[in-house]
Amino acid sequence: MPTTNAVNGSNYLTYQGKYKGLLGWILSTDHKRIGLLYLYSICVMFCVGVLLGLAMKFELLAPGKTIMDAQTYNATFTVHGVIMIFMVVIPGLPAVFGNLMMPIMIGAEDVAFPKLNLLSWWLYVLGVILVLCALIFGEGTPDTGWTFYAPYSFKTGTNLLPAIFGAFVLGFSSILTGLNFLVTIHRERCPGMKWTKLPLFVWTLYGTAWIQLLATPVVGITLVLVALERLFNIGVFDPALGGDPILYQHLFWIYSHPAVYIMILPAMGAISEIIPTFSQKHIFGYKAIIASTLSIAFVGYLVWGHHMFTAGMSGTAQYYFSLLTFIVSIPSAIKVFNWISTMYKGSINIQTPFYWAVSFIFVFMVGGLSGLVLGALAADIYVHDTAFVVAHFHYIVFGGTGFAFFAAIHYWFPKIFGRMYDTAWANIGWLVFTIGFLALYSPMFYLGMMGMPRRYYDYLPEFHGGNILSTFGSWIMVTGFIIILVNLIRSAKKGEPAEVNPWKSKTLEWTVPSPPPVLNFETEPFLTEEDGPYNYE
Amino acid sequence: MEEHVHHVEHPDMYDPESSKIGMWLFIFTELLLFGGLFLVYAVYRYMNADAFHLAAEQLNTTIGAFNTVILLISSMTVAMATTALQKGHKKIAIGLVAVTFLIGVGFLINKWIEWGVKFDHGIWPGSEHMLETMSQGEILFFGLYFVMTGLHGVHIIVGMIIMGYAIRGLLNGKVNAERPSLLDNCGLYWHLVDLIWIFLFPLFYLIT
Amino acid sequence: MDSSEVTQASNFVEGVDKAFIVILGISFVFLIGLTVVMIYFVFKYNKKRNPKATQIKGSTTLEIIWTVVPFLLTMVMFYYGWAGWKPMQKAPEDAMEITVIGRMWNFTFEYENGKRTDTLFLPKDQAIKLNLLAMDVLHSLYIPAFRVKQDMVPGLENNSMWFEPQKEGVYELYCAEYCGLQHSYMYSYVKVMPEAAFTDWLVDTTQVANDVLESPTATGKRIMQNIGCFACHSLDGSKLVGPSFKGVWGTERTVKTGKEMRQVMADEEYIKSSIYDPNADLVDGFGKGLMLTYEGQLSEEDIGNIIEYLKTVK
Amino acid sequence: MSEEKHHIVPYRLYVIILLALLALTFSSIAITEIELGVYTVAGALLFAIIKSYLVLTYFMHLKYDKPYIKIMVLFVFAIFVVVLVITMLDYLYRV
Ligand code: HEA
Ligand code: HEA
Ligand code: HEC
Ligand code: CUA
Ligand SMILES: [Cu+2]
Repeated sequence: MPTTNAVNGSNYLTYQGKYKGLLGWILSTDHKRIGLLYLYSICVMFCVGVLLGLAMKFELLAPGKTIMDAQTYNATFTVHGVIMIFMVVIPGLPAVFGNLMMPIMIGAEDVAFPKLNLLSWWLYVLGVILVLCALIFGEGTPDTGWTFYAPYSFKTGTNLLPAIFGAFVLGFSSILTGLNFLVTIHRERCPGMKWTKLPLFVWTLYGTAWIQLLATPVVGITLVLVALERLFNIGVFDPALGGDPILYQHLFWIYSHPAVYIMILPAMGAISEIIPTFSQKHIFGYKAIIASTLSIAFVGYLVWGHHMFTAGMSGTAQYYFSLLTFIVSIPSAIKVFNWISTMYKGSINIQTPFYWAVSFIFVFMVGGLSGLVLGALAADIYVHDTAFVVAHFHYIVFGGTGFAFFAAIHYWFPKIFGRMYDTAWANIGWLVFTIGFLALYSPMFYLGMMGMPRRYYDYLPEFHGGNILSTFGSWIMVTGFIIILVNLIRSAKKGEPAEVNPWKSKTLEWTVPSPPPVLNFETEPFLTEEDGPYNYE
Repeated sequence: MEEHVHHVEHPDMYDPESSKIGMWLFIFTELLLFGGLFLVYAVYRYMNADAFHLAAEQLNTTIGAFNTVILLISSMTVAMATTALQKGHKKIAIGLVAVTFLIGVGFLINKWIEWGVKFDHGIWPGSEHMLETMSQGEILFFGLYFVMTGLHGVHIIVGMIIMGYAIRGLLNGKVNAERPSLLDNCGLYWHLVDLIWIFLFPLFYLIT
Repeated sequence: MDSSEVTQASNFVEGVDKAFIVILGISFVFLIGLTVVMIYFVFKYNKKRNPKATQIKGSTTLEIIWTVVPFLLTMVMFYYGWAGWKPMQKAPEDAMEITVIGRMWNFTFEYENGKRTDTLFLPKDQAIKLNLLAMDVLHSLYIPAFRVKQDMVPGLENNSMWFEPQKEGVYELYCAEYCGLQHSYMYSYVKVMPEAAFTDWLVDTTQVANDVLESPTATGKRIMQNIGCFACHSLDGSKLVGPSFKGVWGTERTVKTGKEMRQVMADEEYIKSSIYDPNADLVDGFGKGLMLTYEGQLSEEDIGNIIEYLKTVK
Repeated sequence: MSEEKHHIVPYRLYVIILLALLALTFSSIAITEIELGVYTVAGALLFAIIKSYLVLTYFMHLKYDKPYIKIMVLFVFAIFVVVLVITMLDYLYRV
């Protein structure tokens, strides 16, 4: 096992390939470089999304007009939703950490199709540019919400086509990443890396990749149909020509519900790596966690209708969708129980990633349990399309995926950059961020239960109190975010050189130098019978 | 800067199994892409059974059947090309792929004529003729007809482009009995196109 | 939700609130329990107190327990969700029917005797069935106090919802499905009155009689207010979704007919066709398909009054 | 990676499959000429399913591939059918 730190030697960050400088990055087929490209581009988009979120909260500080008019507000939440969903959390963990770490974790030197991998990133960039075009050119920023519901989506006079096309291209990028990962996991494992020895993060990527592959094309074709509807009036979703707007919602959610599991599964995988490492203990119920991953991926296909309980579906369909929704929550519960049991009798080393992991479990529980409220028919009729839903999905998308993202970046940071961050600042950032988070989204549960609809530019005075608290929360949280970001950026350049295995983990990525060399391993690794990702002493 | 000029070329990673699974996975996404459209078709057919019935009668079953037949033949020829390559008969393989390509051209010409006739009758997406004389169900039928056969046509074109690459590979020897993946995948893709047509044909032309 | 504020405003409140209480109750038990256990573990098995971990790989018994128990609990939740929702499905035969028309961005309520309002008036303790019609895009009728919500889908037949108001008072009514620019202003009120007072109100035609005596200008303005023209058209020259009415009358308008641009005089004929067939002549700079025909909703006479009013908007 | 030798499919088999496919095509045209009401759809689809089975197993070589690819293909078709059925739960039961 190499013990050297490679910050000053040759590694994937410094090597000189066919091209120099920036080109050496944007044309590199090295999975780690592509992972970093994703990290940077996603972070940029993420900051844009955050600014839009803050602007919305600012607008909602008081009833009536605060800083923007209604049209701008509608455009703002649309763009905020599109950016956050399609450009940040869907590619988030798989494209960033999947690319950076997965091949090393399975003992491969790269993904199965490195060129395709680069193409995926380029498509991502192309998709982003197309969506940005929709913002800047044409008759105004799209204002349909990220759901593009028909018939409004072909009635609105705003410049929707580039946004739709952009979302389509982003989907294609996501499909290709999924395809690449599936083949990699099937074919590139090193000798001895049996399916039952795969790290759980890799298993979740596997489940995610299947969803990406099988669900994304459905939304692709749906968006194409909306575009054709706008261009040629083919009538498929236009009630005036016999189309059924509810069918649009079916197709949209057939993708978008599984998509929420694209967002959360890799997050769960990252947490399943971090908890054993910092507990220095074998993960509790390895096979149960795998089974729950696969069943989330599968049952997740069958519950999309819970977004449509008030849409005018048949009662029979509502009944089944509600039932299945409850069933899909069981595997998530299993995971939570196993994580907590892993801590039992461990030897817990409390470090920044572990703080994030523990707070992840908490916010994920709140988000998930509020999902159960939404899954129940009577309760959803009442709170559907209110601030309650907004609270649910921020808790789980951003609380879940976002917290796991931060856990993961603090966990793998020393490996990725070969340097260590300042732990004290990282912990302060975490604390401020978490407090801000709770203050920002908890009031929305209350507002929703009082009946405040979502996507409301203006609200009645009775909702004022909750909104003020929520807006203050957003400011606290952004403070925390800035602390974290500054700390990480500074440390990536100037931090102390990191050890090869600072957390004493057992997975393969911690056996290679930090940062890893170009082809990852000097000699092809192999696993003996006793080796395993969680076999601690 | 000796250090940095480390050789980073990836070693030759040719793995036929990988590219085969890769192709299958891609086919799965294509199936679900069309799957979405079949779903739309199923729903609207259920809601407008009679109108679909009426509208389908306006399609020319003979042209449809002819296209089915030639597409099936082309599927066979491209499959045979694989056998030919495995047996080492490179020339036959090239010939068979070329025949497949030509059949693809034939299919498109047929489709073009068929669409042309529809256009002459004033039937195209959003046309006035349709809006004025047709019921909602018929409008939906033709909307779907144009979208689905159109998308299928796009896939034919993509398949032919891949065939072009396969022929080039065969000619310059990059595709050979040891490395047949490109030809195999080209075949797989073409069969997918065939598979979809197998369902489109009865759904649009036969159910009258 | 706060029970003191909106107690039993309709027959569904009890079922819905029970579902909430059951689910939230179970959820809080788990949330608090698991959080406490987790924090306890983090302290108890801290590296300092417990330098050496004990390796435990799992336990099949535990896995089964924590699969089966949450499963049963979720089935309980499902049951209460279902039980609260079931009665919403079918309106009783004797329900009083009211037609609700939703359009960008207001509601119109039409009673069985043809009376139209923009506020929903209801008798107490009488089953009400609302038939939902959407003219343009999706809307959703939401009355929080009654715990009901149903999307209004253009083109969807037999779309309705029902409930029985059980408490007098004035409640809010919102559009809950995003429908464009003024979505957040698409709200109104429900007024629940005693049976007798409602009947008086319903048959009261004095208001209508008064209208006839009113000047056409005032009538025109009232019609436009009730049917919601001002959601898109301003009176002060500012551009909303549609062009402002200020100074329209009697001026040259640049419109697009098909693909052709032409000039038309805003006379009676033009205004009428703008209302009955808005997309035939598109005013330059405005989108197609936003304004929809009011044929069948506004009579020739109504339009005459509107024109009289528009003449005064200078 | 272990070198698995590809199974070479004889030309003759392909011809037989093609003939079967053509026969199925013509019979599906023939049965739809007869008025069978709802069964027309079912019949035509049944023929299509048999045809696609032939294409998948022989033309696409599934017969000679490792079992996991077959499982994947089955799984994908199954998912699609399930999604279709669930969607129809809405439309079949609308009032
Ligand atoms: C990461 C994304 C993510 C995840 C993982 C989830 C997970 C879940 N979601 Fe959520 N959801 C969204 C993202 C997500 N959701 C988004 C973005 C929307 C809104 C979209 C829009 O309209 O714009 C939404 C909307 C949404 C709705 C529609 C609401 C409406 O519009 O009316 C519903 C309804 O059923 C729902 C339910 C659920 C359920 C039951 C889960 C379950 O999977 C949760 C499972 C987790 C737990 C149950 C917690 C952990 C377990 C325990 C603590 C043990 C105890 C448990 C038991 C006793 C069961 N979600
Ligand atoms: C990941 C998804 C995500 C994230 C992170 C956020 C972040 C924020 N959102 Fe959200 N939001 C959505 C997804 C998200 N949102 C969606 C899908 C909608 C629905 C749109 C629609 O209705 O169509 C919505 C709608 C929405 C509304 C409702 C609009 C309405 O209905 O009227 C509001 C209101 O204030 C709001 C506020 C905010 C704020 C203040 C922030 C933030 O600015 C808070 C500040 C955040 C930080 C300081 C850092 C967080 C860090 C991470 C998440 C980790 C980074 C991860 C990676 C790089 C992968 N958002
Ligand atoms: C959903 C928004 C909307 C509503 C509601 C609406 N309109 Fe319009 N209206 C428009 C738009 C957009 C245009 C410009 C495009 C066009 O001519 O169709 C327009 C154009 C007009 C014109 C032509 C104006 C000109 O400048 O030449 C008249 C007159 C008019 N509307 C009257 C009405 C009346 C009367 C009502 C109510 C009964 C009404 N509108 C309701 C959106 C609306
Ligand atoms: Cu109407 Cu929102
Ligand atoms: Cu969902």
